[in-house]
Amino acid sequence: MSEIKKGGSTKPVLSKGEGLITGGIKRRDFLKILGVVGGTAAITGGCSPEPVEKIIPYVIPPDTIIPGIPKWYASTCMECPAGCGILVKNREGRAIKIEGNPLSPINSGGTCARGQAALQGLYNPDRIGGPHTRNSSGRLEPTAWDEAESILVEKIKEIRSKGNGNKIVFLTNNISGSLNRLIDDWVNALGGRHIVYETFSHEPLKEANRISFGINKIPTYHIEETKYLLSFGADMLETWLSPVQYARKFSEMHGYKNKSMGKFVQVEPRLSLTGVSADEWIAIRPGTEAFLALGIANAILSEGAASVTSGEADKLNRLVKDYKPDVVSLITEVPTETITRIAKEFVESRPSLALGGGAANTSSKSTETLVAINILNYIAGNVGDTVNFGDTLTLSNANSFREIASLVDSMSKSEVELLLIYNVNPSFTLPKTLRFDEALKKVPFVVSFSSFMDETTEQANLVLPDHTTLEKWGDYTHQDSVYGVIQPIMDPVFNTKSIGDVILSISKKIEGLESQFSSNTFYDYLRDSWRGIQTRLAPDKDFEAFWTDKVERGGIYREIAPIQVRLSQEVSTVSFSEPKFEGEGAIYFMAYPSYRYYDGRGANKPWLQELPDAITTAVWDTWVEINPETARKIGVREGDFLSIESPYGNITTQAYIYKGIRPDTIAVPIGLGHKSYGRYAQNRGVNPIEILPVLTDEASGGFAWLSTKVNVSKTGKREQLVKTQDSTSQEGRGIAQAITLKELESGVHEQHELGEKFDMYPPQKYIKHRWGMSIDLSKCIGCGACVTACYAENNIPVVGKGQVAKRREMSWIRIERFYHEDNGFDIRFIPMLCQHCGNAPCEPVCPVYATYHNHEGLNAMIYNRCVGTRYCSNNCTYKVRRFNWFTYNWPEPLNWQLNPDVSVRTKGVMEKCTFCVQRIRFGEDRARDEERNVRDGEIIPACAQACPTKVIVFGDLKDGESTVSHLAKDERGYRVLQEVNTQPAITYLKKVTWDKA
Amino acid sequence: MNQESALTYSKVNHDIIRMLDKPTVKWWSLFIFDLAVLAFGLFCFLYQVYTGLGVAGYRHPVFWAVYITNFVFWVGIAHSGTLISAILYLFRARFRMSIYRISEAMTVFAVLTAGLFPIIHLGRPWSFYWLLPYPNQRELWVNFRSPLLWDVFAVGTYLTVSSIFFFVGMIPDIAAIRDRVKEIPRKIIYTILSLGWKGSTWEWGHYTRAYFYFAAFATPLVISVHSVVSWDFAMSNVPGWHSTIFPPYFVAGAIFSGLAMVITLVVPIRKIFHLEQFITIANFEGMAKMIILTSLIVTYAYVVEFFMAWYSGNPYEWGQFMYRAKGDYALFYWIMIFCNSVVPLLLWFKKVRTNIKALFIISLFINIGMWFERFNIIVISLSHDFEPGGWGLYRVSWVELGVTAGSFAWFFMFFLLFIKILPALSISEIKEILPAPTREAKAR
Amino acid sequence: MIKEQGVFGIFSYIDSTVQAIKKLREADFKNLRVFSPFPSHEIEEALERRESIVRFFTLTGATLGALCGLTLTILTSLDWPIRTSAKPIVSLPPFMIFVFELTVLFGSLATLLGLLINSRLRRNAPRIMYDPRFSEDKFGIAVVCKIEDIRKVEEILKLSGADEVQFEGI
Amino acid sequence: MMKKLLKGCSGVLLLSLIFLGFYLYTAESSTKAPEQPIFFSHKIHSGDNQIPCQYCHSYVTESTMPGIPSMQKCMGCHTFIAGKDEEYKYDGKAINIQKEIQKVKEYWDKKQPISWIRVNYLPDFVYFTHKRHVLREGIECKTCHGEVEKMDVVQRVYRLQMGWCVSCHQEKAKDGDELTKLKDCLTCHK
Repeated sequence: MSEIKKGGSTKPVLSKGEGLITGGIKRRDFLKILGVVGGTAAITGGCSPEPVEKIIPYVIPPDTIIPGIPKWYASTCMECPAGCGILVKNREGRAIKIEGNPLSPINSGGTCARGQAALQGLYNPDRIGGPHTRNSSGRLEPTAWDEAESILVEKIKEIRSKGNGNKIVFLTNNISGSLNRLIDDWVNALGGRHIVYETFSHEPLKEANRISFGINKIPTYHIEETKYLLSFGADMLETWLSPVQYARKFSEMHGYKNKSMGKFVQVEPRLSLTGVSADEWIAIRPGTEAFLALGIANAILSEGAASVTSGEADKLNRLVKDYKPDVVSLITEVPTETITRIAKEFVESRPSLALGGGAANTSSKSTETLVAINILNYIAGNVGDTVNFGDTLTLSNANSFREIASLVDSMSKSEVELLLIYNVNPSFTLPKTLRFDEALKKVPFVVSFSSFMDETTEQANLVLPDHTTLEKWGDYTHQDSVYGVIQPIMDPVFNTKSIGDVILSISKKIEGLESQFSSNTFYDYLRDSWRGIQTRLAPDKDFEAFWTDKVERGGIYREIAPIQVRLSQEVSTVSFSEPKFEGEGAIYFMAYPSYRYYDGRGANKPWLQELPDAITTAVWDTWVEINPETARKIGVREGDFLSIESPYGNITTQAYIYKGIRPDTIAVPIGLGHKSYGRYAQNRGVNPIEILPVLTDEASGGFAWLSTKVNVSKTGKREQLVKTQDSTSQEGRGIAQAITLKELESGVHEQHELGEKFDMYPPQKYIKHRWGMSIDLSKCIGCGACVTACYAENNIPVVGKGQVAKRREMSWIRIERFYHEDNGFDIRFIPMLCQHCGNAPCEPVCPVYATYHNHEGLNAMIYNRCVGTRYCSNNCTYKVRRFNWFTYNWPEPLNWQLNPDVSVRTKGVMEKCTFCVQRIRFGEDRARDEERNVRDGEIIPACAQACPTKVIVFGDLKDGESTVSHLAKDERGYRVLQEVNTQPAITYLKKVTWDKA
Repeated sequence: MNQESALTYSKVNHDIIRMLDKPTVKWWSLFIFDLAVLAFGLFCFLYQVYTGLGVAGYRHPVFWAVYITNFVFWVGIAHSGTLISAILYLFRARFRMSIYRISEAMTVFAVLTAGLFPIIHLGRPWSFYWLLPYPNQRELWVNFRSPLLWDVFAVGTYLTVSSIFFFVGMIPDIAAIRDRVKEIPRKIIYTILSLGWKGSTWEWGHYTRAYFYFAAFATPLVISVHSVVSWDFAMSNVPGWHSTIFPPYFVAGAIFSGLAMVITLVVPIRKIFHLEQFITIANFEGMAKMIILTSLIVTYAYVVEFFMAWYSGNPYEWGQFMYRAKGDYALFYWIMIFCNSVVPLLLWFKKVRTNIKALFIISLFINIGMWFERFNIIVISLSHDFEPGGWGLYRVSWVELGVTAGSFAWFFMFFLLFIKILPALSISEIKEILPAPTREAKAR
Repeated sequence: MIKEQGVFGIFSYIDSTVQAIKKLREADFKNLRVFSPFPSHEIEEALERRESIVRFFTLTGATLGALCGLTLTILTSLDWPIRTSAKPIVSLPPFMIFVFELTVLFGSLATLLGLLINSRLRRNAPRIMYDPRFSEDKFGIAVVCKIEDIRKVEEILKLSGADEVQFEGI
Repeated sequence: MMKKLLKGCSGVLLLSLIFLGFYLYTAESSTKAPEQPIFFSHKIHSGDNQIPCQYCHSYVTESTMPGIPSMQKCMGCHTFIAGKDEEYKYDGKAINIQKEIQKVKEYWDKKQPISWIRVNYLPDFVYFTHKRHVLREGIECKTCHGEVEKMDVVQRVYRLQMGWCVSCHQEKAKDGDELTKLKDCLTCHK
């Protein structure tokens, strides 16, 4: 038990350099953090000899912290450009859990898996512990902050003395808000440039909008209001623009309520995770979306159903006249009747919405495609309705890939003397053919502000590690209507320094800048800039009040109404043609952004590595998706290593046979294949970007991701593809059930008998509550946020690839996916967790009462009583129990994240979902203190809280008024495998499908 | 037969006690090898305790595998012993006399072996005693509804009773040895063990009574024990486990495997110690016939399982059994069928069942087959139950194999010691079936 | 231990042993101890011994076991009632298993006790009135009698065909 | 007969030994007062000077943990109270109060915490909240910690073992339902 006790962080004293690159954490701060020994529980047998424990009191008690009482701080998530609002739980001075901020209009309470995993960025054992500089022998060695800063100061002075200020370049990701302003002003003051680089910056969207409406911006979309959603490869539930926001809005639009639901059609060559949620998947020929859009427009216009002025109509008619459905059908391989049908549905069910521009489907003709889609929206009258140009994205400010390319070019021409890099990792995210690394070598001095030793930072001359988002002050704006505040949740874990502070403090040492950058700390600077905001938005208010209010709420949230826009003249100049593909190969190569790693920045977080990909359920590695037909042709089985060859190199990875992809296409997820970036990321999987050509979308200069044709060949090597679910079929056992709209309307579907009446025993007696849950399958998009949230809340260990290969992952909740091929190919997801059965088979077989049924309907699991016969799991109908095959460890300081209210399990005991009993306990305690009953929806388990689409509802089944007890009687309700009569406390609501046309 | 007539009381004593002479080099080398294997098994177990159960091949959802298979296997072996000594005793089956001591010894040692596995397979073996209802400061008791606890009591009782039965049966014979051996240490040991047995009439009187009661207890106990073991599975709801035919099916299987094991053990002993006079072909034939019977019962059970799965129209059951016959583990399934249902059919031929070599080989087949029967029931059922999303395959690990080998070594260690220390055949009972010496006989 | 003395005959044939017993009993020598290498019904009949009382031990043990089984299971379950699935706290069907097992266990132990006590198996080695050959192939009769009867007894034993007759006393 | 008796007795003895063994095995170790870095006398503070427990253990009514007084809190008084410069008797040893208080000052000046030896210990898998017991149920501190105000160096009075907790829970229960709640494993185990 002893090692887990350490893992359990009863007293993780972290001395200088221990397990870290350097620095570690200032002891005093640490003790302040530690406060009172409490820490996470480690379970031992009934026979624990008492350890001699030390109690370490505060020196000066921080007024905010009461040991044992969690505090919540609002902040903004920076794991992707979406900038969701978050609340972070702080126990004894440590951030231990991230939850979505219900006030934020972006995610309104939900998060994605990446957001949950931000904690593992904060506590990542491979973080850079302090500033580093490159020594004479060319290796990075630790140094002190003032030294490091003075080095930079000297460098800048030197460059300016040569009058080469214009050769200073600050390369950052899309950091809007104050920091952005600071960096802009600062670099300009030095005479340099600030270049904003986002891996997925969606230039074609901007450009297309400029062409069609004269607005060079990315709008927001009101998916929630639409009745008909037509997406041309926009992966809005994964990485596109603002996934959590659109996931929520999508569930509002597509979720079944009062006998109706919206329809969602996804057009893409590969059925993406987003496409899985669609009612119809149109496997279009890669790169020909434009023509389909035009075909549909043509059909609509010829029907005269378009809501446009006659003038516009003629103009558009001229544009689309050549694209009669039958013609289009030939180009796109989409049946004519489908085209006409969609056209019909699209105009008839209003408001509708057409989306496009998913990175994976960005071809060299993307802008044209998006123009066509804009036209579609326009003639359906969606622009200014469900397309909101009033509220645009800051992502619009990002520089285009073409500009990045030219930067690299000027670097290689030695036109850059000082390159400051912040939050981007170009040597991983740029295609090899762009030769960024070579260019970087030509830059005399490179400064990286990264917190992690990534591929780019490794080549830097000076490393000034920034805090992670959870340790610093800042602000971020994703869309005009939201100003998010970033506030530090805890003292820095390592010897890092906020980039803002660094810039300000070095400005003091550079003549000419002191005056302009007078603020002492970035915090002051931030407040000043918010004074500006306040005078703009609430001039009458007193600033301090305003500021505290915003910090508490997590930011400013406004409503910005759509503005009316008309079609611009330029549209008529657009000419449509098929995109360019490089390489002679027979097969289209698709590199798609992973919803787990985004552009690869998530790869160093074990939770994300172990989160099974929803479609393949693969973990810890890359794979290539290939159609069974194609696989048969080249004789490939799952697990075979395939060599994928483009003109620019080849990659080798394992095959996954996937019916959801066109036979002429293969797809590889982006995100893995790091050469460095910490123990969890490096030398794992392959990076598909490496073999992409430097090909841009001609009009916008955005990177064309879908631009290669490759040759695929077997290498002969074969290994088990490590994934968490082997079977793809549910063998007609009705695990994940579905029902068609027609059936629901007609009511002709068998009503489900619920167990009790067939039981030989009297029904269970529940004293005050019976906790239960309902899970709406028509809303579940399989994003896995619940899984990661559960890991974070319940101290679930990460076991690594080798153990997952033995199916020993510890996840208490898993997303099962089942393939269906009855009519067309579709996939169903079902979150599977402990059902807390009223008649649980696991309970009576335990010889020592380690698991039993408690008076609130919980199927309790008492870890420290368990002797590990594992009989309960054998007898579990749903196979949701997990066994601790070993004692798992959390490398320092990952263990700081452990939740003190949940035991850390040790080897030899069973564990499983507890409905977050610790939350239930706190909820009940609070209610008891306030002498009232527990309110419905007051207690929310981690999974339900994290879910961006609000699939999971938790509550008291005994209270007839509670939402969950209503849902339990819902007409769509069913219990999984209820014929076994386990009487689960979880009601699943059938997925609702449109009747296939 | 005429051989048998040549037997006299003193020859019986002589021949049987002769077995206890100084062990040969062969015996020693065998014994040492055995201990070596045992040591390796022990190492594997300790390694597993230290690192965690993960070093065994288990994987979600197969949470029981080789260890429990061994448990059921050994408990099964343990059965024929008591069957032969108790049930056949009650039925006055004469062919038992010569072999029952060996099979009883086998019973006791097999139970000793079986008893280890429930502890070995625990996640936290160091707290195994939590399964016992003992008073503790936590005021916690055990869950008497759990089949595992039924096991604890059934197996515990079975061990105690069969050991008593074993020991009591030996008292008169030990006395006989006591009266024979000269060298001091052995003399003392046997003297103590014999409890001063004199063979006086009142001793015999109580002895026969008591022996009868032991038999009367052991008979239902034997049935109950393996029924309880079968309930470990039948009481759960796993498709392929949850079946009413399990108790008789398991009991039959147990006797089946037990008899096979007896033959496996007796044949070599008979050869080595030249006991042809005592252990006759007739004895073997008796066992062979019982093997045929039990084999047929087991085969019938296999068929019925399939039939019920099909006829009940229960998709999970049916899925399970199709998987057994056609799925990933099909090989093991067909090995089982071949060894348990096909091979024993040979015994219908008198030629075969009176041929010692043939019997020996067949018995080996049956041992293997019965081990796989348990493996199939446990592993295949678990890896393919209700929830397709949870299905997974099991692969055995070297640790499990090591521990299994160790368990066999453990069993044979006891057995080797037994044949050198205690009378392997029952002296007094063999005398019972010999014609008593009378003056008339002499006169004629 | 009471002082014993008596005559002690060794036979090699069972019928002659039986005959001797009959004769002795006719001659009203009731205190006989007969030894045999195996349980012999003839001898038992000749001695007209009554049924062994071991069975009462067995009965008591078994009953005690049954009671223990019942009380242990029920009382411990009630001591801290913990619900497992919907099963009643006192679920007798499974408890019956324990009743049975303990019945058998206690029964056998009691029987063992009965055997040890009744057949007085306690002495280390039989010293007097015993011959090692009894455990091999000889039968023996020890007659406890008064000095004056010794002759008569020897007579009977000899006539009924004892191989050896000797006087033994302590 | 002797031998038989002996046999029986030894058997009984063995069994009882095993049970005793189990009991001691599951029981906790000794309860003697540990050697603390500083001679802090609860007797002087809460006994002689009548300082209420919650003055120092201030979170006891609002949190699961009672809270160990911060150095600041110590200095709150001890900047003014230097303590008498006299020998204080504690099990044979003579302790100079002033010196001890001096030590505290030194810690404070170094801005270093005193690391006390833990006296009352609960295993980590136990969920115990002081708030619930003290604030809601109005249980006195001494019920579990003994009469601390009479001890110089605090030592454990009750072993705080499961059986002990359960027995109290049993007494406190008013009716069957409450008993079920109070004896529910999840009430105390996390």
